[in-house]
Amino acid sequence: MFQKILIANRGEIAVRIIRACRELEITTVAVYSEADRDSLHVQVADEAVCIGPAPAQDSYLAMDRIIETAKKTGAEAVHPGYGFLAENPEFARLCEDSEIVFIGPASQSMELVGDKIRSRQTMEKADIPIIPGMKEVHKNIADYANEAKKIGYPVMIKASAGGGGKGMRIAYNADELMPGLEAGKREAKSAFGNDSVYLEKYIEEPRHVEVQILADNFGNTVHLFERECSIQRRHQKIIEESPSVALDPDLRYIMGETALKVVKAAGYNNAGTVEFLLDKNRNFYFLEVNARLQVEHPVTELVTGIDLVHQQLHVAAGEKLALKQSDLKQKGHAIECRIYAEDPDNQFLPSSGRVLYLKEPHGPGVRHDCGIFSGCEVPIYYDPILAKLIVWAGDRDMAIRRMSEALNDYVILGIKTTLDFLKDVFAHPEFKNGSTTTAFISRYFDDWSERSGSEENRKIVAIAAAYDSLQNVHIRTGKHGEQELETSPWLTLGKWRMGRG
Amino acid sequence: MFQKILIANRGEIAVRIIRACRELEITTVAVYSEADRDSLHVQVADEAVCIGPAPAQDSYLAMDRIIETAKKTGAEAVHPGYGFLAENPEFARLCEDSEIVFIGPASQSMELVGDKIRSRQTMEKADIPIIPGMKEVHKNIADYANEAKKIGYPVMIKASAGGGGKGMRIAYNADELMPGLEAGKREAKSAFGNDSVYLEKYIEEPRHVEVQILADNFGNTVHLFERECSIQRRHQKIIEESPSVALDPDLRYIMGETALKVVKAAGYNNAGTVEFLLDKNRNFYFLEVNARLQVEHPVTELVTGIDLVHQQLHVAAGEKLALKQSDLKQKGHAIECRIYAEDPDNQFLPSSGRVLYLKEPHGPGVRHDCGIFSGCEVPIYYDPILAKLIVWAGDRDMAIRRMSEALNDYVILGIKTTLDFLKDVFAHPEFKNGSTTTAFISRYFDDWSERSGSEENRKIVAIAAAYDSLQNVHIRTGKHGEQELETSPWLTLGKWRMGRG
Amino acid sequence: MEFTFLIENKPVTVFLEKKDGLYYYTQKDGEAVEVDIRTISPNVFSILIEGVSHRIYLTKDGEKYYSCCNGRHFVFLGSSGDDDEAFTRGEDRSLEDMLIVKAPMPGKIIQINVEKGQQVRKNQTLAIVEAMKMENEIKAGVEAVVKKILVKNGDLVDPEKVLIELEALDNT
Amino acid sequence: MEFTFLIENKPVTVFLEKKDGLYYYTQKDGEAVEVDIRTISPNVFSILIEGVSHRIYLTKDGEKYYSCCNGRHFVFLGSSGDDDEAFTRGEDRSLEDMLIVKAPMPGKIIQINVEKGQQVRKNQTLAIVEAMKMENEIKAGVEAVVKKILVKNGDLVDPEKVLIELEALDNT
Repeated sequence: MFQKILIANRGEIAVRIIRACRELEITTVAVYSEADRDSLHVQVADEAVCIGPAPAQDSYLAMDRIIETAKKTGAEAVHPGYGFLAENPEFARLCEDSEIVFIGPASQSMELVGDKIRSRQTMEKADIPIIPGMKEVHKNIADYANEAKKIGYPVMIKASAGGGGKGMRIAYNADELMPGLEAGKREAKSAFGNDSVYLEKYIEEPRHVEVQILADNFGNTVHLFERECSIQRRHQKIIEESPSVALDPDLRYIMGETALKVVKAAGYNNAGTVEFLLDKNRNFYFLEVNARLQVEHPVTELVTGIDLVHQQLHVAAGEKLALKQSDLKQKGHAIECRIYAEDPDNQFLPSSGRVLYLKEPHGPGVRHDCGIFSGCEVPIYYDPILAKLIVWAGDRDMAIRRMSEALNDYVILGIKTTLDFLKDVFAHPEFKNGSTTTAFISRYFDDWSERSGSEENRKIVAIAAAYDSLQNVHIRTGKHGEQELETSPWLTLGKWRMGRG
Repeated sequence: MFQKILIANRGEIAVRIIRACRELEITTVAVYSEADRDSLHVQVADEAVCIGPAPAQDSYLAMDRIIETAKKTGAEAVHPGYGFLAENPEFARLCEDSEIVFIGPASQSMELVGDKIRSRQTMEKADIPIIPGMKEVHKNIADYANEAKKIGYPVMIKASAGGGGKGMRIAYNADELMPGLEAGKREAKSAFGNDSVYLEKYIEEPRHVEVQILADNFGNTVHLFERECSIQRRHQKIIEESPSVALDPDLRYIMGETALKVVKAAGYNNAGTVEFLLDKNRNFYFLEVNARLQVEHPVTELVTGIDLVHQQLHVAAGEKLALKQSDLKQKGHAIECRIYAEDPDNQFLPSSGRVLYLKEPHGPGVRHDCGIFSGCEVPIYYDPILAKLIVWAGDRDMAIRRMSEALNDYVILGIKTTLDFLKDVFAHPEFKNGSTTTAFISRYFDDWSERSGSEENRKIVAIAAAYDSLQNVHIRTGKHGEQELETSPWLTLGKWRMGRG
Repeated sequence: MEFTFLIENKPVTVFLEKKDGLYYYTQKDGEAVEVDIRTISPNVFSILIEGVSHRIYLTKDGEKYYSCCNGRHFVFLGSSGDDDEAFTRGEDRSLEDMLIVKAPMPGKIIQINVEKGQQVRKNQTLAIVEAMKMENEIKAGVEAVVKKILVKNGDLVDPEKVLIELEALDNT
Repeated sequence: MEFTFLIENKPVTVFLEKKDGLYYYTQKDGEAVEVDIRTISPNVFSILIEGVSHRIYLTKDGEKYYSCCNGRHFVFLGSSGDDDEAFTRGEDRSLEDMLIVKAPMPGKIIQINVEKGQQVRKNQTLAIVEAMKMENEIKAGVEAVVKKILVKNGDLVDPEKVLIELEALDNT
């Protein structure tokens, strides 16, 4: 096993990887941008090196700086997390050339699966069902109109190098194609440094079901069953669960086996995810391979009991896969939701600023993968994911109840987040009964607006604020003020209160 | 299922029960003493009623007040947690008489198993192996000397109504018997309001292995395997795990079956624990039935996936047990440690006062059942348990690693706790290799003293404190003081800093 | 003492006083009710009213309160007594506000979709701001005419920066 | 500026200064080393020294610091410069301290096991204090003679309350 690795990421995923490393007694090196000196991943790592200014292209995407830092600190391997350089074959190759282990697939297979067009071709040859769509990327934007006509509207515009919903657009007709292509290309360029996009038949109201796989460097593979990730907004997953309510044991078996065929066809190693669309008639289509640890990997961990980051590290260190397919079982039900710094009451616009107060949820079956803390600054430069809340329970109904209670126990003050929105999603009867297609959010939550609830709530909050003011007034008028303060136990609570004088 | 229940307890267990109730959509009523107005269980309950002054006999042990409060608030049932009234058959009977469901065994079987002497007699008749010892409680203290001689030294003095190590003393010879009896009686009186004690053969260096059981009101029973609780100090458990390293599948099967025989012999219902001593030669002896939810119940929950408090509530509501023995499996390994307000560097003397800062540990596989928060007061009146840290991992080695890292991630400032002591226990090679008999702590940790570690640590802390002072000095001299404060983002962090003026 | 807060665009007035160590609140013409309120730790308050327990999280940034109560977050305004303007603004600002199109968050202008003098319909995209790697469409809140465009492509904008000024249509 | 703290009974002196926005520390005769130190949130500091990251939790109650660093908790004393007595006390108090037997925590005296004038051996139980439902034996830290008993059975005692005074044996 490695002695020391570098984590080329930030936020909750960097923290989660550092935790896994500690458990395997691996020393960790964090890298950070100038905007992230105070970030959690810098605090929890054993070592930390600043690699450049705030914009990602100058820091978290600065491949040379990262390789150089790995060499200088003696890190034997680099874990890329998700996003940033996680699916950049050039970076994987740079690592290989520098004799630093890239914790992920080999550059070659990453290149194959990362190119959506080539991977579609490969999978078609391997008899994997795929969605009708373009077989190559066109230079000429006019050719896209012809392709779209051939495929038949609606079509989906997708970034060739993409992931995470970035660069994705739907065109329901020819008028919508050009604006969608432009926006998609711009976003793709900005997100991945590559503006190639392609078109696919848009399957309406499908479910998004993906299969987690693990493969070692010796051709041994297992799958860890499915995750259902249909609850999306703007093609970005917000809620994921395992198992999927849409699968029965037969379909689960077939999709798992198909995922392993995909892995073999791509010569893929390390952890990865095979994404499928599942239509109303239970046909499934290969979408793509996500050549990385997924945001939603914890739901798989909770139902299988396997720590995917540990597995990644073992496999990357050249160990043989210790898991056998027959030993793997799904137990109970896990759900994850992503907490974003977005204002759901205002078109989900990003919300940056300072987290003035954070209360993390706790309790049996509750896991909180978190990248923030009371007082942290949420910068505008990076993905707005703050944390992930994941619950496990014996069955789906109890998992939903548990999630709702955990969300009720979760407080973030100072910036807008998706917490209250998520509460309403989990409370929706159609979510509870499992009608969770990709159309769910736009159908039921298009016009969502914040309902803080009752008059009672407003009264209670007003009383608390009045009480707070009343105490400050006392202090200001000096009536009982200073005296009250002196006897307050809070004076001893850290330097902030001590700094009063 | 119940609509509303009352929780007749405080601290982490009250909070844990309230959480379980919320998940089952049961409204909760907390009761609290005058010392506990600001306690966590009062904050998280739906309703809260003050039932008397700080001393437990005037509040948490005031049966009439609690019954009255249940009636007044419309609570249909009372959950006693552990300690306090949990194993008081008089209270259980009072509930029964008031047509309030007591969430625990019926008073009759509680009485039987709560009387250590009677339960030994019952079990002997049912062919359950028991430890040689007194068959009845004597009035005359001189008779104990004869009994001790008959049994053979060393003997164990145990409270007849006891639990939690209270009132327990070992006498290695006749000289030690009288002082031990006196101390045991005093402690028993103070803890349980009953000073009956009895003697048992003291088995040296045994393991303490207990079996969790569940029984409904219709005679259906299951066991949820064992917990090993041998790591004790002053006969009080401090670390518990499941499974036990000392059992193989055969012994596990036999002990599980024996536990179910005990349950049937006692006519026991609801959740309970059958305690056994396991000697070096793998003989096991029935010790007693703990007629309550145990402090250490979470380790069973983590390896079986069953929520024991949910089960208690279902069974108490008159539902049939939904679990079948054949469906129950142990998966992975769970360990719990108890965080006490005690100073391990000073004979584990209780430490009360204010928690000036709390950082709760987080991470995959980490559960923290917690009764405290930053700023809470730890009163002297009650049991010094602050919280429990429980981890789950695929195997015991990883569970120990995970526990160590979670402890490293756990900060309590302002009072002395057992955190650092526990870290050293988990780091001990004999703990790692599973040599965990009840003699473990006295053998390896008798002379433990705080080692904050390296000169490096002292230097780092000194730098932080110097930095802190430097900033305060600036403020005091007014040099850059006010200005720095004004631009500090922390000014917005709550009323404390706003109260400066 | 009387306190008024603007919560969810509704003014909420409570009268809170301390008598013999106990707190009492009154609302409107109601009777005084005892409230057992405690500061639990910085930013956390516990309130018991007639046996019902509430935990309130509260912090303040200037005039703005950030709060969470019974599982719901809100941001609201407080009145210091001498600044009731915020309240009037709070209730009547909607139309005026919709004519002043601001950057809702810090980001980069990557497209301006309208021209000066152009008539726009409600929800028409006026500009696109990129932040946190996502494109965010800035839409018209009301049917109007574009009066002024104050930014250009590539501009980095701060939150609350005015991007575009609109003018109400004559017939509205 | 020079700071001395008494940590684990050892005085630790650091010299910390700010130059051009950066902090430097020096220990003993060593060279000045840059330290990147930041206040992360109340009671939490992050320190980077030559690439190594430390998270320090620190709070203060009067003279006493409570701290946790790299997974170890410590309580220590600070010097304000004009109160160096604490330091001397800190190092030399052991014997003197052991003769003054105090209640280590609040509780109730439930038994006094010695009498005035009685000679006691090291670790002999002098009294039993009950707190948090547990009996706690108060033991002699040193061989000595009982000089004064200041409490009786049933007394409620505060922390640091003197229970018994001992006198050193002549021959020690």
